[in-house]
Amino acid sequence: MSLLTVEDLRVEFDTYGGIVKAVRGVGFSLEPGKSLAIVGESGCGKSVSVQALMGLIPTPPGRITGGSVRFQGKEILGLPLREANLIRGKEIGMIFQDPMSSLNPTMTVGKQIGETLRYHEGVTGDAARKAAIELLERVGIPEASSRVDAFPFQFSGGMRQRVMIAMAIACRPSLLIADEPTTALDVTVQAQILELIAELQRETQMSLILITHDLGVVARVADDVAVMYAGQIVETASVDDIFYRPAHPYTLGLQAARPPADEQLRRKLEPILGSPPDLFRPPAGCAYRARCPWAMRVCEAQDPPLWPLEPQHSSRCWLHHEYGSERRPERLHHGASMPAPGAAQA
Amino acid sequence: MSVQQPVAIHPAQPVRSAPGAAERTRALAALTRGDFEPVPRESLERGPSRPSLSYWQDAWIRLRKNKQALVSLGIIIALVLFTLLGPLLWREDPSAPSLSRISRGPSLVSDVPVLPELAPFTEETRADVPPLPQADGATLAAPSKLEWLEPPSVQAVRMRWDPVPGAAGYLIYRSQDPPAGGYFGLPVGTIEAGNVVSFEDSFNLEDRKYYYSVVARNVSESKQSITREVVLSPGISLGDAQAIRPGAQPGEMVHFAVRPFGTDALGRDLLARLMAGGRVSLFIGFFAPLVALSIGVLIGGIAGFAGGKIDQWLMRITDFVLALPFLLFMILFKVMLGGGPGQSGISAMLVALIALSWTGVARLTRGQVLSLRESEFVQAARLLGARPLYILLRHLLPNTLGVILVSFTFAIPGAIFTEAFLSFIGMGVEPPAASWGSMCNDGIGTFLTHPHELIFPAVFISVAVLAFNLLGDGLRDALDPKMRSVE
Amino acid sequence: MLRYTLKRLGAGLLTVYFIATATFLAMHFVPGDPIAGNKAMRPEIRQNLERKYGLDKPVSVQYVVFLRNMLHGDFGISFTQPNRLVNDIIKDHFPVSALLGVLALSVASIGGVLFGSLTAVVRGKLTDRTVMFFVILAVSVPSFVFAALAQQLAILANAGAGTTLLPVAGWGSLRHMLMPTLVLGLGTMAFLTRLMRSSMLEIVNQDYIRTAKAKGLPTHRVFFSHQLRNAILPVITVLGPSIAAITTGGFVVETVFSIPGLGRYFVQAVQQLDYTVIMGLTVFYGAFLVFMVILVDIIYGFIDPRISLAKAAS
Amino acid sequence: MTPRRLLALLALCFAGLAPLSAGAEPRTLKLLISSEPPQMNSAKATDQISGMLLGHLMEGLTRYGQNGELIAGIAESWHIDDQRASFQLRRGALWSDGKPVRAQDFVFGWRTVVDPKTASEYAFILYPLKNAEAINGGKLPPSALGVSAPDDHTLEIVFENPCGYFLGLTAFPTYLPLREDFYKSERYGADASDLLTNGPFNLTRWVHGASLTLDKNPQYWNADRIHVDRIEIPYITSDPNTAYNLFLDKKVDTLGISKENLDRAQADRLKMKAFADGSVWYMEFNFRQERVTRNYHLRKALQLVFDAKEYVSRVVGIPGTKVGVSLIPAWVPGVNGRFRVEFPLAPRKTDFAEAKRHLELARQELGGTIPPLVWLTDDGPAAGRQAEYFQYLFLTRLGIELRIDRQIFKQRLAKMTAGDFDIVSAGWGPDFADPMTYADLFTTWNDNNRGKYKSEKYDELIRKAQSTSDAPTRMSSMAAAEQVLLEDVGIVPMNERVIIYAHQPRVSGIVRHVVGPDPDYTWITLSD
Repeated sequence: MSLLTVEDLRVEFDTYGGIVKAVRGVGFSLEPGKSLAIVGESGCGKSVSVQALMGLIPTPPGRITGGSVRFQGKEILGLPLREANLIRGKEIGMIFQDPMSSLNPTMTVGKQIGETLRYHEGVTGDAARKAAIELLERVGIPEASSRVDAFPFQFSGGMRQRVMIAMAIACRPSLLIADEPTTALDVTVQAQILELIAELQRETQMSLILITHDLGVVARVADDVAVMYAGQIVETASVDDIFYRPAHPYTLGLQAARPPADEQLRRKLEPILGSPPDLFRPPAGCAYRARCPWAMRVCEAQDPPLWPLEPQHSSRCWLHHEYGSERRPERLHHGASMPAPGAAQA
Repeated sequence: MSVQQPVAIHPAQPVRSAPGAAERTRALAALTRGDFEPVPRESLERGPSRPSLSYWQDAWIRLRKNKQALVSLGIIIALVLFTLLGPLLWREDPSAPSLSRISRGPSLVSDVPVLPELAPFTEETRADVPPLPQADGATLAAPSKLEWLEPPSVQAVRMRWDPVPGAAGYLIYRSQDPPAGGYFGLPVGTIEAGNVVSFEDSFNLEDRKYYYSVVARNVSESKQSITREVVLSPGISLGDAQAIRPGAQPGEMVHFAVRPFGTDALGRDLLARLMAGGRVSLFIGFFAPLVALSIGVLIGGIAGFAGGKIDQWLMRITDFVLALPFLLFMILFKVMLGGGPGQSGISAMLVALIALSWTGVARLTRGQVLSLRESEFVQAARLLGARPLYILLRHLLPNTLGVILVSFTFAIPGAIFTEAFLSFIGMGVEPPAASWGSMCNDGIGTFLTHPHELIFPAVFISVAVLAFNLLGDGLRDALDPKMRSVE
Repeated sequence: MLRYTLKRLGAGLLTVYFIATATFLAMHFVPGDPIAGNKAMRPEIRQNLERKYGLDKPVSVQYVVFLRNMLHGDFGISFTQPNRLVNDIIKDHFPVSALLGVLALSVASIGGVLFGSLTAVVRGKLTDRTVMFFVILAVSVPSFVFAALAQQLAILANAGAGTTLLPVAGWGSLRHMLMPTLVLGLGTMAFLTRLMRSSMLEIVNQDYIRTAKAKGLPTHRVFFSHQLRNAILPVITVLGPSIAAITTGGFVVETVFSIPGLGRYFVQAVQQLDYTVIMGLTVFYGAFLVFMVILVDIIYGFIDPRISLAKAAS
Repeated sequence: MTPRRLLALLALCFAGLAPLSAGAEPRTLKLLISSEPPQMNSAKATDQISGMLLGHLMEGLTRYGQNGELIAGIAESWHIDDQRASFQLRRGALWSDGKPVRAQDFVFGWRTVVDPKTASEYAFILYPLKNAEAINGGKLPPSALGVSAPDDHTLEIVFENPCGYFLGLTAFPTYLPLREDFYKSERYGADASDLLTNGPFNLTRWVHGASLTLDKNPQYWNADRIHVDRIEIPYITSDPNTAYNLFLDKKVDTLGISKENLDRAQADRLKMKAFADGSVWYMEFNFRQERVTRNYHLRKALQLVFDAKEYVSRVVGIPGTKVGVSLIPAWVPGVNGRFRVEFPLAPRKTDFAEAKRHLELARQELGGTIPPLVWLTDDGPAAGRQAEYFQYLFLTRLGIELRIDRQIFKQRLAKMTAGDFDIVSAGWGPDFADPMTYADLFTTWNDNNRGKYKSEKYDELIRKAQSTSDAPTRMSSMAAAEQVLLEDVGIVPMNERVIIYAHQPRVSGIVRHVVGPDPDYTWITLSD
């Protein structure tokens, strides 16, 4: 039974400019011990989805208008606060993007870690402090016993992210959600943080959801990947499929826009032209059509379904329809295509 | 990670990821080969993209959408128009007393007859009665007869009574309700001699019913008294009438204009005074805090941002100004800057207010800047070679906007009342002009009996402060990007 | 921390010195004759009085004399109450003003923080609007009116209860302090409420609040130790100047409630140009304010570590 | 906190309050004073509140009786003529420490007043005594004063020149006795313990700025006429509303009612009384060289447009206020009746045509235009209202612009002394029951003549009045001087002040004095 199942999640925001449909029917699931990367440009709704899942969307102005999230079989979307707090921080740990502002500037690091233990496991006083020191050592912070009483502003960006991780794993959660944990860090520290997360996963069989816009990070950590665009999942696959057998023009575009790891492939990086659609009035058809070189008339008219090309690989694109397959470029992965109406009846 | 397997491998059954699976399949079935023709590239380019807005344009758009802020902006403009254009529409002289209508509540139009000029009044002294006392006061009888010398009017009530044997003098009282149990009302007259037996009362007479009582006395008051009631009909003295309409003659009618807000202690029209007073109060109420706060924010910002020696010196200067005796230095400023009597003391007042009232916000800004000084975006800006002042103005201060705006909106009533307080020592508005604050202070004494003299100016000040507060809130939300997602 | 406090006390003394000098010069510059009485005075008598108060000497000499006396802690005799030492005036009346000021300030700050946080949490709802309405009223209507209304209330209460529940005026028991404290603290409470609300609204969007919620901490924990603790900083910074506002505001409350505080002496001294009392009270008030500002900064340091460590370093 | 629980809490905290102290047994009169007495040293006291308190704590040679007549105090009998006076002191009079009051105490007291070192502002009130002015000027030692005590109970006085009203002076606070062994110049009168009293009450407690308590003095020689055990002054406030509320709450027994509270007083049906306090209020002009108000026609024009009756009945706002007729008010005693009755003055009528004529004459004499006039006044609310009334009157009737210069107390005094004004609204209260307390105000040698009014005829008439004690000549020359001043429009009389007050029904017998300690509570009886 999967650890987490998200179905048709929809989130909207009321703003001066009107209603923003930030998440338009996102669905995925996660097995225990596995790690899923959710990739996409900033503003595609990836952070909003996980925050909605954790009940962190401020209402107002945010509103969860649909979908369900089942964690260990229990529906947790829209849980009353008291019950949600039994899971948040205990069963699901979360770390955020900007270490600089994600820690309370006026409270010592030790206390901020200790309070998770105190409220979830009743560990208080010295025991909490000792536990905090162990956690700090566990996440690789030197002289933890003296640094435990220091304040966040006395730590570097990388160190603070380690403190965040220590806080998140304090109660040995079964799921860790990392919302762009390394974006604000420089490359060397980025690698150390990812290594630390991977190590922790191996030790505790903790599953991971990693939100990022950096494909390099995806390659290093993820088992499976979900590519998001304009509030929807446009392709889900294993990490190899995404890199070597992309099945959606947007994923293709992402690969093309990324410098290749090995030096030989000398080719010009092709940026994806245009910009993501305005989510005030999401387009009727496929959201990517404005930037998709193989756009067809149907793409403007109708939103393609997320079609399972193979059991582990789906894509949301009309090119996989029987009629559209002639136009499908070679580089795009072929799988079972959507049948034309005639064939369907047979 | 496995995508959820469809329940039955039915090719036409797509993953239930779009709303309404049934009608999805219908739409899918309806597709024809033609739908799959490629669409030319250029038409794809026109995808809707949001226009890029400058910081101020964006802020203005957001402010425009904030209903509350718009309403308060409207109120402020209305108040300014009320004080500037008001006098053109409401043609009453704010400093013209009308002594026959003192401290009247809001009153409608009325026509009042002009009363004839009265002959001067001479007390009637009875020769056949000794002026000095013979008997003890307590046993004195009440005067036997109390009559009016001529028909009483709001100009004067003249009365005479029969002398009381043995009295050394008489006390004349006037009450608005029937005297009883030793209460006779206002002591309007004291006669020092037993043989003077007539009296004229002209103290603040209004068109209403009065009960006059006369009590004989020598060392102590007599227990007996005689009382007579009278109802005075509306009227206006010739002098007052000619002040309103120069050619007025006795017997003619004089037109009392409507007084929507009533009159003050000298009978002047409150509405006109509110219009005139508003100019001073709004001007001082807005500009003094504005300038004072800008200085305070700058000093606080520099102190917070620079830190070290500069911070210590600036903060000690702030403490220095804070602890100065306010009233003494206000007088000092008046003497140094204020013109002679008659010249408007507004400029001296403005300078004085500004010089002494920036300290609060200076400390506030310093606190905020100090906590933001270490943040990333400041260090980044510094790395990019931005000059310290630019960092302070462009990066740090906009982030401390919330508390600054609150301080500003709260300095407004403070400035309005300080102006009123200082007009007592000759600073601020020059008589006969008034400001909202000084009208409030005048109205405080009688706010239980004539509440209108306090309520109207206080309401105007409250509305102004409320409007500035709501506008301040709106501005803070509009100007503060972080708040973008909140409202 | 101790080194910092000593440095600040030193700077404070310097500030008080400058306050005294500035007031001394201002006092002598302002026209008006400190000795003149309602009825004119014969020249001989005027000379006697001037000799008695040392006013016959040039201002600079008077200044030196004043400084020397001040260092010995002697502020001389009051002009208007010629048989009372200024030190006695301070000794008798400062405790009253200080107590009233501190009470009013604590009521104002506690009320301000409570109402401020409340209105921030229920932002936009009815409670927020009603509190906003009362806040505006509190600052737009002069405190004289509130004092008079409070007294009316007391009279009704006393009449109703038959005995004196709330004394209309006077000073002494705790019940005497109830109304003056509320009236005096009202304006500052209104300001602190708005300040706190604005600061709370800014903090509510900070990332560390989201982290706290993500950690599944109970609402009261998130509210008090994360949101409130950071939002209270601007309120504390403004406590220093508010003390000044409350002590100067004391004049109105002391007059209306017949309280033997320093506020009245201060205003009367300026009106009477009573040099020694002006100097004595100004120096004393100045020292009191400077000390309170230092106290506030130290408290601020405890709450916001970034400041205290920066201070210790400087 | 649901509203219901909130109300329960409030009710609880009110119910829990024990009522304040039960009524004290001694018959107590509760009073309120508007400001702390600055001075309890009778040699230096100048203000009205100290005067009132000293009137209850001390007793001079004489004091004022129930209807203003002078009655025996420490002196039992006395004889006064043009050159000298002698007082026989009563045997039983004692100080509060039990020692007898001796004639030497009066000698020491008076010498202290004129001693330049004491620098008493009221030293001039002793100038009728021989050498007093010279001593005060430092030319003679205090021992040269024309007063001596041949024995413990006889006081001999030698006059500088005849003084018709000297007996009235002996009831004035500055003439009170001081005991040499107790008097320490600096601290005397600073606190309850530093004061020695010989009057109906003793000062038992004085909490500065807060309260005073006077208890009945058993050693007072006339103690049996005092029917109240204690006078308590628990409140010191200048706010009329507070005084009113305390009176309504039965916390004080007497109340001065301000103009603003008159309507409330009628609504609450308070038993109100009027008291003409003897002070006269007038416009005083500046006669210095550079001032336009030197011009007679200008002053005459201003006087002719001013309708005192309208001003008194509509602007002053206190019922019973008398129209100002002259410098010397109605209450002042004349030869044997009232001065005003014996020397009547025709009331002034307003005459706008005549005023315009004078205005024209003034304009010609002043070279074509009349500059704006500066009206100096104090910072009270009444002063502001009054000034704005005149501003509008002069503007509409004469086209003269009036600039109002509002100043706080000391700045106003400084401007008056320096002559920095055109017109000042001023007033004068009496020190003794004789026209001279007003009449000598506008002589050239009187420092209180702030406008520097100068008229030889006026000076000569006053000097004549001062040089004799024969009543008819004194009174007629002072009346003539008054006529000169009014003809010359040296001042424009406005009103004679009346104070409205009320007292609780349980109190009776409060006596008001125009001169001497006012109000006088020594004759009261309490009925509850």
